[in-house]
Formats: sequence, structure tokens, C-alpha cells
Amino acid sequence: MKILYFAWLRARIGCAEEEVSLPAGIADVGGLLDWLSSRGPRYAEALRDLSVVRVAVNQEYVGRDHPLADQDEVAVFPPVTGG
Amino acid sequence: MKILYFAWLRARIGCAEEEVSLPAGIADVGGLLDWLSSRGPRYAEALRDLSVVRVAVNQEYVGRDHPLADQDEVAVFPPVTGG
Amino acid sequence: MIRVQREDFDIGAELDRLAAGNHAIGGIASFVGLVSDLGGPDRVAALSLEHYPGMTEKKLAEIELEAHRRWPLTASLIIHRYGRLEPGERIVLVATASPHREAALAACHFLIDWLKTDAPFWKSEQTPAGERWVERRAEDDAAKARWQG
Amino acid sequence: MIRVQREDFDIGAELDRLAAGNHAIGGIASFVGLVSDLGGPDRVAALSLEHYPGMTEKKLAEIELEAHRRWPLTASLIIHRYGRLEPGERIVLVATASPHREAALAACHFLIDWLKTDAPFWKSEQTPAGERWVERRAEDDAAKARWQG
Repeated sequence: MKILYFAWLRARIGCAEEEVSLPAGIADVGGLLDWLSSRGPRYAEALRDLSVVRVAVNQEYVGRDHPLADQDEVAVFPPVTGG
Repeated sequence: MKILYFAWLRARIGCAEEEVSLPAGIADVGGLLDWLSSRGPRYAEALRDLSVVRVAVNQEYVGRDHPLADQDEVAVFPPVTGG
Repeated sequence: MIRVQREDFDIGAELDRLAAGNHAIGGIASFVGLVSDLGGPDRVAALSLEHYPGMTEKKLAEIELEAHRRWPLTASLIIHRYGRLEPGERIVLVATASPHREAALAACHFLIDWLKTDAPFWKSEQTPAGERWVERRAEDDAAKARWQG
Repeated sequence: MIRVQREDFDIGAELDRLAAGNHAIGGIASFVGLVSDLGGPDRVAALSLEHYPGMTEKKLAEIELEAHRRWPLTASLIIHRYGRLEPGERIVLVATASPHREAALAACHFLIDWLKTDAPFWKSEQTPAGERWVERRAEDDAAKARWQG
């Protein structure tokens, strides 16, 4: 699974893009975020307040209960501020 | 008194601007329009339907009861269609 | 700023000038009205725009002032042409600059709606059947009414 | 039409192109967003705009399609820049052309409101205190909500 990070999530985690194998037992976006938080202090700190974290799967905004497959492109980012 | 005509009122009356002396007894815009209508067939025809006639006195939109003075600049025209 | 002129205008240059050197501006909204020709039996070969010099400038200045009273505008511009114009030609430009997007957009909409009902311009169209004076549309009065009361 | 680019754009040329050769167009509404710097302790030396290539184009195309579904538009254009931009520079252009003034104005307003909440762009400001990520404003969500339900 490809995971992309943008804006201050990218800056805090210190990574723009990574390939991970979805661990057994992680079935949806909420589960993935919990698992990511457990991967180290930078992840834990960046994902501390999930109310300001948005997720897109295959370039569509999704909620926390969206199911995941290993081929998905998952993007994790703060609320958008363009325009 | 200077009277200006615009758009199809100018075309139908056949005059863009004229100087008239306000006749005795004409005190407001409504009176002036009635008097103008009596000045000949072109005026009568142009001013037949007063629901589509607007009047400005000294470059301000006014109603039929607006009082008139001999130094006024009066403009008579159809509803505006700019923009 | 108000301009009533026979000549065409350059939208890009006008908008640049509106914002020039003022870094407090976050957005510029604009509307350009064009001579349209829908073809068919109502084909418009040209438009003729007549106005009431003096009153036109006065009314446009009042409308602009009212927009500045209602919204926090940094700058605004109304250019309206008169004379003979062909399909595709620009008739009017309304532009508003503000620190705030909403203010610029609302004020621009307001300006063109009010201009349509208050500025003393009249259009006649040159059609295959001869000259035809454009009639006032009820929608224009409704559009203005939205900003009132 | 959608364009996501690092380069600046020429508003006048873009609007001319939008209407070129189509005499059914009666009006073009546009909005240009600029990098603003209000000075003081929040002085912004520059803005850095990051986006999600692929999803950006997809979302902008969806927003544009939705505008065409809601209003009778002849043409529309969204240009959004990314990269480093200084105060006064153009960030975004939204433009809509329609036979009808109201449709052009409403659709332009809609496009910029939806773009603000749906297009995956993020801004960080370079300030005297260092880099600061721009926070989402509640007004932007409210502005979008107005077009819903």
C-alpha cells in the first residue's frame, strides 16, 4: 500500500511517501491511522489530534470506516487551504 | 426649462433636447407629461403608455408628484437597459 | 473608479492596475458584459448604446459608493462603453478588490445588478427586421431587489 | 478547463480565449485570488503552495462539472498555481462564461467556494517567526455549505 503525506503531516512525520504492507487485522482507515500512530514518536505526534486529519483513498475523500485493500493509494493530510 | 429625451422616446418624438417655458399651472412632473402629450401627435404617441416612461429632474429619478421649477433639467426616457 | 467611454478596454491591464502595489488585497472579482447574438430570426448585427452624460457618471458614482459602504473594498472599477458595438465586443466591466473573497464577490454582483437598473443607458439592436429597442427585463428588477431591505 | 501550474497566467488573455468566437456569451464572471500580506507581526514574505498531483486535477474537474450541471455555462476555466509565491502574486483564477449574467456570477462564486474546501492544496506562509501552515477557516466551510441542500 502506498501512503502519501501532505503539508504539516508530511513535515512532522518527515516523509512524503512510503510503501507499507497492510498489517493483518487492519481493515479500515481508522485502523490504519491507529496503527500509523504506533510506529514511532513522529507519527504519534503528527496524528495526535485526528480531528484535523483528512484521508483520501485512491484520490477520493473517505471517512474512518472506509475499507482498505493492499493496492490502495492512501493520502493523509490536514484540511485543505488552497484558493 | 431644458427637456431631454432618450432612446425610443427621443426617436418617436424626433427630438433629443428642447427648451420650453413651463406653462402656468404646471406644478409637477405628472402635469408636465400631460402637457407634453398635448403638444402634437408625436408627443401623444410617444407618451401614450406612461407605465414605461421614467423621469429624472436634475439627474435624479423622481416620481410623478415631484415639483418643477423653471430652471430644472428634465429628462424623459424608457426604463434603462445598460450593463 | 468610474469610466464612461466609447473605446474598448483591456481587462488584464485594468485588473492589474486595480491591485497594483496593494498587498492587502486577497481577491479581485470581476464581471464583463459582452454583446451577444443568439442568431436565428433575432440575429443581432450590432448594438447601439446611448446614455445620459452627466447623470450616468453621477449614478455610477453613487452605486460604487454604496458598494463601499456595504463591503470592505480596497478598490473598485466600473467601465461602461457607449456607441456602436458588434457581437463579441465588451460593453461593461465591473471589478472589486478586497482583503476578503466574499466581499469582493458580493460587491461585484451588487454593482452589476444595480448598474443594470440605475445607470441611464439604453440599448438598441440592429436586426434583420430593423432597429429594435431592448426592453427592460423583469429579472433585472428582481436581481436588484435582492440587495434591498 | 482545468490547469494546475507553477507559472503565472495572463487574466486578459485567458478571458479572451474563454469567449473567443462564441457570440452566445453575454457575460464572463471571474475571481482572482492573490497572495496577501497584511503586514505587522504577521508579515508574510512568501507563500508556499503544495498540492496532491492527480487528485487535484480530479477534484477540480468534478467541481467544474458540478457547476455546468447547475448553471447554463458556455465555458469555464480554473487555473491554480503551486510553488513559491510572493505577496501580490496571483494564486488562482476562476472564470465562467454564460449567455446569462446571473448564471456566470453564481457559478463563479460556487467554483471558488467549492475549490477552497475540496481541492487538495495547502499553503504555508514564510513569516518573521518562521514557517506557518495556514489553517482552514470556518467561513470557508460555511461558504460551501450555502450551495448545498
